[in-house]
Amino acid sequence: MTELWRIKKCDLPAWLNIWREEYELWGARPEGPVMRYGPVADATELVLQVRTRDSAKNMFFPATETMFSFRHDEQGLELNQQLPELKARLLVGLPSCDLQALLVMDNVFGGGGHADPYYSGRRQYTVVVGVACEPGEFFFCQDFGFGPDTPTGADLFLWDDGSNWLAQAFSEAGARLLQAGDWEKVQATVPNRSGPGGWVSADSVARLRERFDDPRWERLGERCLGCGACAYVCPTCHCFDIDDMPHGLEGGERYRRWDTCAFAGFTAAAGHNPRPDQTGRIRQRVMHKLVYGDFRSDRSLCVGCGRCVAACPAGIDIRAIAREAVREKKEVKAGA
Amino acid sequence: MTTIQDELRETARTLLAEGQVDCVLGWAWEEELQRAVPCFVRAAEDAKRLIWDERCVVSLAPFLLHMKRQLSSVRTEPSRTAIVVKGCDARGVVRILRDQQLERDEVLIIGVVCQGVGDPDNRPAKCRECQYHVPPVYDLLLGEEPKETQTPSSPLLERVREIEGWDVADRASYWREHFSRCLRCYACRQVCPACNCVECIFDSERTRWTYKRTTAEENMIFHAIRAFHVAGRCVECGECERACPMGIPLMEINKKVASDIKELFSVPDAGVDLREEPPLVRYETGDLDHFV
Amino acid sequence: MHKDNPYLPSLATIQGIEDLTSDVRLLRVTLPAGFSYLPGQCALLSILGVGESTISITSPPTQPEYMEFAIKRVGKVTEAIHEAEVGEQIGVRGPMGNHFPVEMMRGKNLLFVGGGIGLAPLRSMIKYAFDRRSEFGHIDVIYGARSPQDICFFKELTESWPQQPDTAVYLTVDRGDEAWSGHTGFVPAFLEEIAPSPQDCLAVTCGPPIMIKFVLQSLEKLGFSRDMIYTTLEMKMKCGLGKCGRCNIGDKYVCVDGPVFSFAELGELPNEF
Amino acid sequence: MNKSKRDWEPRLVGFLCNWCSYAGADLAGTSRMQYPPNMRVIRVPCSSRVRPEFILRALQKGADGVLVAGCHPGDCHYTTGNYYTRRRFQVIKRLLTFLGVDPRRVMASWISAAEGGKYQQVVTEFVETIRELGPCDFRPTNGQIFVPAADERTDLGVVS
Repeated sequence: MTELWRIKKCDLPAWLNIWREEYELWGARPEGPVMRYGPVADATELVLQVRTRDSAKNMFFPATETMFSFRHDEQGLELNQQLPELKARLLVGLPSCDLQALLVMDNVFGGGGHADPYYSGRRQYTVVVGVACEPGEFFFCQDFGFGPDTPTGADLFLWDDGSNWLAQAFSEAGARLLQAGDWEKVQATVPNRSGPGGWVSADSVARLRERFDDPRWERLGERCLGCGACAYVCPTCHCFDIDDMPHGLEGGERYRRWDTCAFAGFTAAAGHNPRPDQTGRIRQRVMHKLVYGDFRSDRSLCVGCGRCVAACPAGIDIRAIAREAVREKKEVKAGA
Repeated sequence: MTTIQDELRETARTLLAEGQVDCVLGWAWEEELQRAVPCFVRAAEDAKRLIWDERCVVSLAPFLLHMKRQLSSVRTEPSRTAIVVKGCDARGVVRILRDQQLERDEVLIIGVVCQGVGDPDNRPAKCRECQYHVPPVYDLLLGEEPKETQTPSSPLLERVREIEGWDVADRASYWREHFSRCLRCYACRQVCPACNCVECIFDSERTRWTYKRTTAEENMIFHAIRAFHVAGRCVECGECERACPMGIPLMEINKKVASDIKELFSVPDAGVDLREEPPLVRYETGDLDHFV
Repeated sequence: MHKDNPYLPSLATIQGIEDLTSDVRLLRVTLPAGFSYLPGQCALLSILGVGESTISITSPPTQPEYMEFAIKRVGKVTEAIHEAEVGEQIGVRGPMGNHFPVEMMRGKNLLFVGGGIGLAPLRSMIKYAFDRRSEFGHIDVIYGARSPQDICFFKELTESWPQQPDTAVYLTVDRGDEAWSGHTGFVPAFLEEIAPSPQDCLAVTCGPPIMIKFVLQSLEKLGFSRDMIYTTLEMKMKCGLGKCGRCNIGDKYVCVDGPVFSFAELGELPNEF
Repeated sequence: MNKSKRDWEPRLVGFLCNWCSYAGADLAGTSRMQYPPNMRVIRVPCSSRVRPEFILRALQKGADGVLVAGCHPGDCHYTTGNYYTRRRFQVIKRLLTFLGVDPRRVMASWISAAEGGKYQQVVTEFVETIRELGPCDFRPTNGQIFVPAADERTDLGVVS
């Protein structure tokens, strides 16, 4: 039994709105025909327990951001950092997979001895409220050791209890949020449903690693058209490119933008491309997600949210690739 | 009764068994995905995996080009691939052949007569205005040619006319809103049979007037340029819109351009004739001139 | 490296420019404050408005005044670097990655096998060893270029380096001309001809990927063990911090775990470099 | 950025074909014809050299209007270049209009080397049209993107 706060579902928006003075409210809401995370003016606009089309990474690691501007003049070259505005933000409604993904991204951008000031600047002032999700199609979170009720990574987590939310704070910032409401404290068991899974296992990961030269990669390579839909909806894909945009002859900006190993030019350097075909590129993505992981934390770079499965125009299913790896190698016609 | 699917499996089996083709590109049903996905059949006994019914939404034309390009990176001897096409997909294959990305004898086109794909109660826009239930180009045709059907109305074209009727500022904000979602994943480009450039201008390191930034303006430039680059060549298969993870109504733009071109230059639909000359790579001395 | 923002380049002023070949240019720049490095490390050079490119440092760290880069004109950034003039400022980030196993090399004989522009990272180590000559054993430098005109650091290779004590320099070109009286042939074959002793010797090689591949085979044939052969990988990098993902091969990031790898380490990696 | 209309001056870009329209502009100058100085001229080998990217980039970089000018049909130095321009321009103009760019901001004209007067007239009228329309708002609005001050917005890309 744990001490939890019971919040009536109908009271939630009013309570979140109390914090609007202090925080910019973020959460899932419709953007045109799709659900995405973004800022809302009023908590009633938030949609909870919904699968967004892409992840919340855009909030900390925007698809494009200026890193610094530069200017040449008689005195020489002048660089001006364009650090993000430090705004307190309250991000409401992350499901467990997106929370796990946030922990991965914290390691990627914060770790390795060099903190990324752009990511960290935004992340540092964000308070995250997680919400237990209703697992839908393509989810496979259980394969990564958590389920729809796992609160890890949240400052505050809400479990669904019919007409109420059961809340528990996991940080000071989360506890502070709760104080604004006159909530009832209850002794209750924290729900712990297990999520969908059964695709990725230690065994399949090991087999994938062994089978780097398996001809089945070629079968995938001919199907993967080389777009970035999977990577761009992925909550942990963090590859980026850096480029300059001149403004006139005297100045300009250096910006970064998302990039992905699925693109043909990702590793192409003058005259040499270590991954010259799509076979190598789709393999790199699958391997990086499922096998290599993040070297800073040994965390898996896949959290089983299933967004890439839903987004792939070619119907490539990373779950099936993992499952297929443990099947016995099928005889494939040589060279075909 | 033999269905088109039975015929298709038998045809594929024979083609492979007799060595007429190296591969049959068709659809297979992926149970866990609940989706029909591209399937490359290389052995006669695997022909039974092929399906044909209204779940076969995906156009296989871009996969044909992609697969051939992949193959050419590892081997040089010519190969012949059979591809299963609906009417709309056949136009994509024509596009690729007409743009000289593949040789005609590298491809064997198995046309299937199609009455529309997807949810019967909610067909994609392209099906609702389809005039090509029978593929305009094929080597083998499976299914009965339907009796004379009337020209359907085009909800997409009606939508284009509606947008044209708006204020310029309303149109600007409508598209700004849509383009601001674009992540530049290039799914639209990769699934497009007309976007068959070996190197896209947006991937070129050297072009300093295209950028991959995702601001609404840069995205607008990207989509405008893409629409223009496929102008007169777009086969209106709708794959770009289907592939877009952000739900941008790209076909509204393509339809606009296609209908303008028809009106301005009185040309037939793109991708219905292997000898077509795309309208923007030719001219007539008597073309309209009043705009200058 | 900028204290709070590792993406922000330091500024360095170009002090000198020398054309090494028709498409390779040596750039001498001021050493930004706090920039200290070891042989084999690289830096990200920026021409602001054009972009950034990873270039290995070719000067030895024993040179406290300046840093040198040998830059081959291959893409838009290197082209812009070639257009830069003395007195101009360029952006420098780094040093990035690991370095040659200097500690391990001390007291040993050294064999350097370079091809084309691949001599650049080796030169940093070679000159470092010359500056601390007593700490290292015999030094062999085997270098090949496509043609006599493509030999980088021709003067050093033919004049100053052979003057160093206990040092031998061997040159070869793929294709000679009338004036060329030296050896003609590919580097791996030349290496096997010279057959340096693997005894107490550490080999370092750098050059085009295809050359490295065959040099590794030749060295093994000569009896070098895999952990005594080092090479430095050229892989496209952007951030240099192990974040942008571009240089990931297997479990490694070339910009953090490399660019220097032993042949033994390379054997553990998928063949994608 | 939002200067009042009073102290705002239209900024136009003209892509002029080297053989006719550029010479026409030259003639207007050497004949001392008066016309507003608001047009920045970029010389192109042929009007068909003007990719739609150029028009869009010019608008994005701060141009309030774009003119594409070439030889009269039949007079192209390369025989047929302007016939292609004519087809393409109609399509691109309609497309841009559909995407929310005011059609009056993008225009094409045939100006021969002898038509200094026509150049004067076209530029004068175009400037007036744009003056009435006001500044083009097809510019970065994303707060995080660096926007140069109005007086620096002169880089319109180099065409070769």
